[in-house]
Amino acid sequence: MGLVNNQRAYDKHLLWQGGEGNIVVGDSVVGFRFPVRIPNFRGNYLSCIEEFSFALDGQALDPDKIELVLNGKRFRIGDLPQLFAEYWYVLDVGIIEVLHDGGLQGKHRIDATMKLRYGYSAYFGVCKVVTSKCSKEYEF
Amino acid sequence: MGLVNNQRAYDKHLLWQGGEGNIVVGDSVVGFRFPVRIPNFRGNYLSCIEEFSFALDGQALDPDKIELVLNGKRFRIGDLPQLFAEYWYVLDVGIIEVLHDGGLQGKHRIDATMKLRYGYSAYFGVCKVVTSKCSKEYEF
Amino acid sequence: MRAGEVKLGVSLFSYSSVFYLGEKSLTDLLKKSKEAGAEGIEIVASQMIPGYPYPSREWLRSFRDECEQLGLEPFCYSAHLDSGLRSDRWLTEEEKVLCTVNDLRCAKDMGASVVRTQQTISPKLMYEIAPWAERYGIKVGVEIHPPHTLSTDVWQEFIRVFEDIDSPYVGIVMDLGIYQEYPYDGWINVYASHGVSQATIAFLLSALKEGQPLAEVLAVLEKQNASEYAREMAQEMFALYRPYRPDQLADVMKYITHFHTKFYHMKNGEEETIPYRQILQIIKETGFSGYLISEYEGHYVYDEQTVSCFDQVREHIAMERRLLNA
Amino acid sequence: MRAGEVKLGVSLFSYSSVFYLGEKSLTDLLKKSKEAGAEGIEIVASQMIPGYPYPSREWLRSFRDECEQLGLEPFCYSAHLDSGLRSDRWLTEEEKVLCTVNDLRCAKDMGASVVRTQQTISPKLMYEIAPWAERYGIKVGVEIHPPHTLSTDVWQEFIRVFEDIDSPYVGIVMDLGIYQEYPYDGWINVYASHGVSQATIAFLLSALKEGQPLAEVLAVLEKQNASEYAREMAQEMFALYRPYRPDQLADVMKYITHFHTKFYHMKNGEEETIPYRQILQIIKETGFSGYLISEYEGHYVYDEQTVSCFDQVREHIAMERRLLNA
Ligand SMILES: [Mn+2]
Ligand SMILES: [Mn+2]
Repeated sequence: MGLVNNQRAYDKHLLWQGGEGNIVVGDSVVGFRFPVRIPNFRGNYLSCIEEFSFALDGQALDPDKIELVLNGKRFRIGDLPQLFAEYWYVLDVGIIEVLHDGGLQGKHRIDATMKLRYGYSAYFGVCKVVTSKCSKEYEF
Repeated sequence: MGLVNNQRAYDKHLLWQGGEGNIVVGDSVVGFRFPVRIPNFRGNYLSCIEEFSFALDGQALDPDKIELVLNGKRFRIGDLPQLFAEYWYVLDVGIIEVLHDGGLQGKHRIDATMKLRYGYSAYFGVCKVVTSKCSKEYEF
Repeated sequence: MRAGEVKLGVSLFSYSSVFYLGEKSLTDLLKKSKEAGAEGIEIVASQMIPGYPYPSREWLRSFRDECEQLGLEPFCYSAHLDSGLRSDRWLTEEEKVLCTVNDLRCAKDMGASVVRTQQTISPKLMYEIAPWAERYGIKVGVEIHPPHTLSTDVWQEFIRVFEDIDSPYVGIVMDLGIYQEYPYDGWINVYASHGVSQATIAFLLSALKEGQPLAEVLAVLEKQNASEYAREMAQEMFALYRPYRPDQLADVMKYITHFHTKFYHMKNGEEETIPYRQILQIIKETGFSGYLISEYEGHYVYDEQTVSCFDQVREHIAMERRLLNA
Repeated sequence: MRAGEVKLGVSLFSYSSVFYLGEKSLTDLLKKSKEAGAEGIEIVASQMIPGYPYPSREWLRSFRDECEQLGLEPFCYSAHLDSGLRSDRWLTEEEKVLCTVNDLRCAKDMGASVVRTQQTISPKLMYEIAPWAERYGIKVGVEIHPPHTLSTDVWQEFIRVFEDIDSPYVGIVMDLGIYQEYPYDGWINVYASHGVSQATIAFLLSALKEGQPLAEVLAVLEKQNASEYAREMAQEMFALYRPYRPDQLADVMKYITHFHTKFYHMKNGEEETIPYRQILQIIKETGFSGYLISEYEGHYVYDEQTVSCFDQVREHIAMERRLLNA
């Protein structure tokens, strides 16, 4: 199937709803979080995620300040390509946690990009890599 | 504490008891299995296992024929050094599965060696790596 | 199964969108499959089975029991062979064997008769896979899928290997998508929504029908300064669709573990882009016995509210039954 | 806690062998701790907490509740800072911060007052850790442990940093092992069992006591053609043990989050290898308030049947109480 199909069906779900909010520690707000889904009909190995990047109100977020919470573990975005033994089940909602002093208040726009390699889709020697993009306004 | 202490306390448990036997598929016996423990007071990341090798009746076993079954997953021995997000809880019993046509009958001796890096024990810039050895006769 | 007996089933992949959105549970999907007239099911493990690639024996057995209680055969454990799953290298041949043995183990626990695997496994590895399939008593079928056809080099090689191995335990999962002649409305409309004009669409469809070479078509688009979407549409269209040639279908029938009867849109009880009538005629004439597994893929572009996947599958199974009994 | 109030607790690590062998559950160990006279406990997370390094909140809260129901304070979440956990590189400073924040989060769910961390965290990172500790309202204590002493370069650096930060939320976990003067019988016996002669052992002990340099000692062993075990014994002995110098103990007392009152063998109610009497005198004189956490480590060499870890901890707490009240 063409990439436009996957984009039409799944890209809009990359940024999911439910669980978005601030990360509060004692009296401090140290960051914010929001939910993500894998934008494809099936689950996948985290090592197939070639890029997973975010922007807040148009400003790119530093990957070193971002963790993906999934499978009861926490993963640094930069480590994803190495995690070939970690599978993201398609119904599981991941949580992105961003360290961001003071957190967020009110409405903010998040942009997300995921480049996902289809490890089985190598019909002529190269794996298909599909780029999914999604934008969403969350109320924090 | 000196290495001799760890050796005295834990090496003998590297080869554990319970669950040893043949791997049977339909009418074929395709291999054998035996249980292993992590030979230390604490659990560890699989990436800290620098070597995990076995011999059957004195003959070294081919690592490509061996899988470690743990955490509900299966790991190739050669992949262990890369598995920094996989933790072996100290009470969990791992199962070593060896592809070995016909399996084993009667008593056989297994020798095991694990080189385990202590990721926190780098008092003067180098991690301590402790070699544990264990031998056991199993009835298959 | 009697010689020449054809059974009808469904791949739960047909219900991808409602599953993804949490609108239906796996149990719901099994019940819907039964209601649609399916006798058996195929499940895409990487999609629907928790704990994949190492689902628990308990889960698999309970799924098997649930199928059987509903009067459904848990026919096929559909595996992905993700040879590119690692970012640093391809899986080795040894790793592919381990993957497949693991899939066979899961299929066994699920009570399945077939493991669907993929061409990424490589033809020569079938020599190592066949004895494993035989030990497990479960067939391993390599799915042929667009953009490949039976004429693609790797498939000529697979067929030679299957002839050579001559075992009922390895074969082909025949996805009828390889015989698709035309794109379907929903797919065309996605490109239209990205600004590809009706004139361009008409030009592409006619060029496809007339067998015009892709290079010429792209040259025309170039001259028209067509958009990136128009060029992608042309490339995808010419890679995936082509005038029907029955190819070697009758010749390879003996290697086919089962069919994926692919479809994108049932209109008034008919599927219009794949020559179902001709293909089912060959199936009947060759005396094939086994499953036709309905594989609905329109869920990528049709909204469930407009085109229900459950209705689509029901209509498709009814069409197959009608054509088989004709 | 009142100024100058010293509480007695136990590290569950003391019960390593019975835990490892599955002879006692964590609940058993808590009950035994209470019976031994402990008011609070420390737990080594990487050892005893399922799901480590990411134990579930449910597990941690239920553990906290269990401690409290038994009248025990869940005082310290003992973290390992495994800076060498990856095979390709050391953890980065950023990763160490993430690890420690994760430990603080777990400690919070467990109701702990202190996170024990390790010197692998590096002194200058304490500037980043301190605000996190403060936000969580939980102290982060870096354990000083043999073969280091307060005079080791990295510890001189830690002390400078703690002076500079001047926060009650970062400090030192003082393991009394750094003041150990002699090896204990069990340890000596392991080497004896590996063939190190009584004469060699006597020579090493006397050389240690007299402060003879290790190089000279090794030269003597060389001349005697001593075994590899004898040489290892000498090296370990001179790395770990030394005649008692109170060092800067009183000076750093204000940075100490708590003590690991390390011991290997209680004989007739006394510990003979660490100068407990002198050290507890300093603790009293400086008005330290906080926990002495008994840390029994003899389980490496004594069989539980011969020397019970539960008896050992009970005797040790009794000794501490006696010395504190003297
Ligand atoms: Mn298919
Ligand atoms: Mn300690």
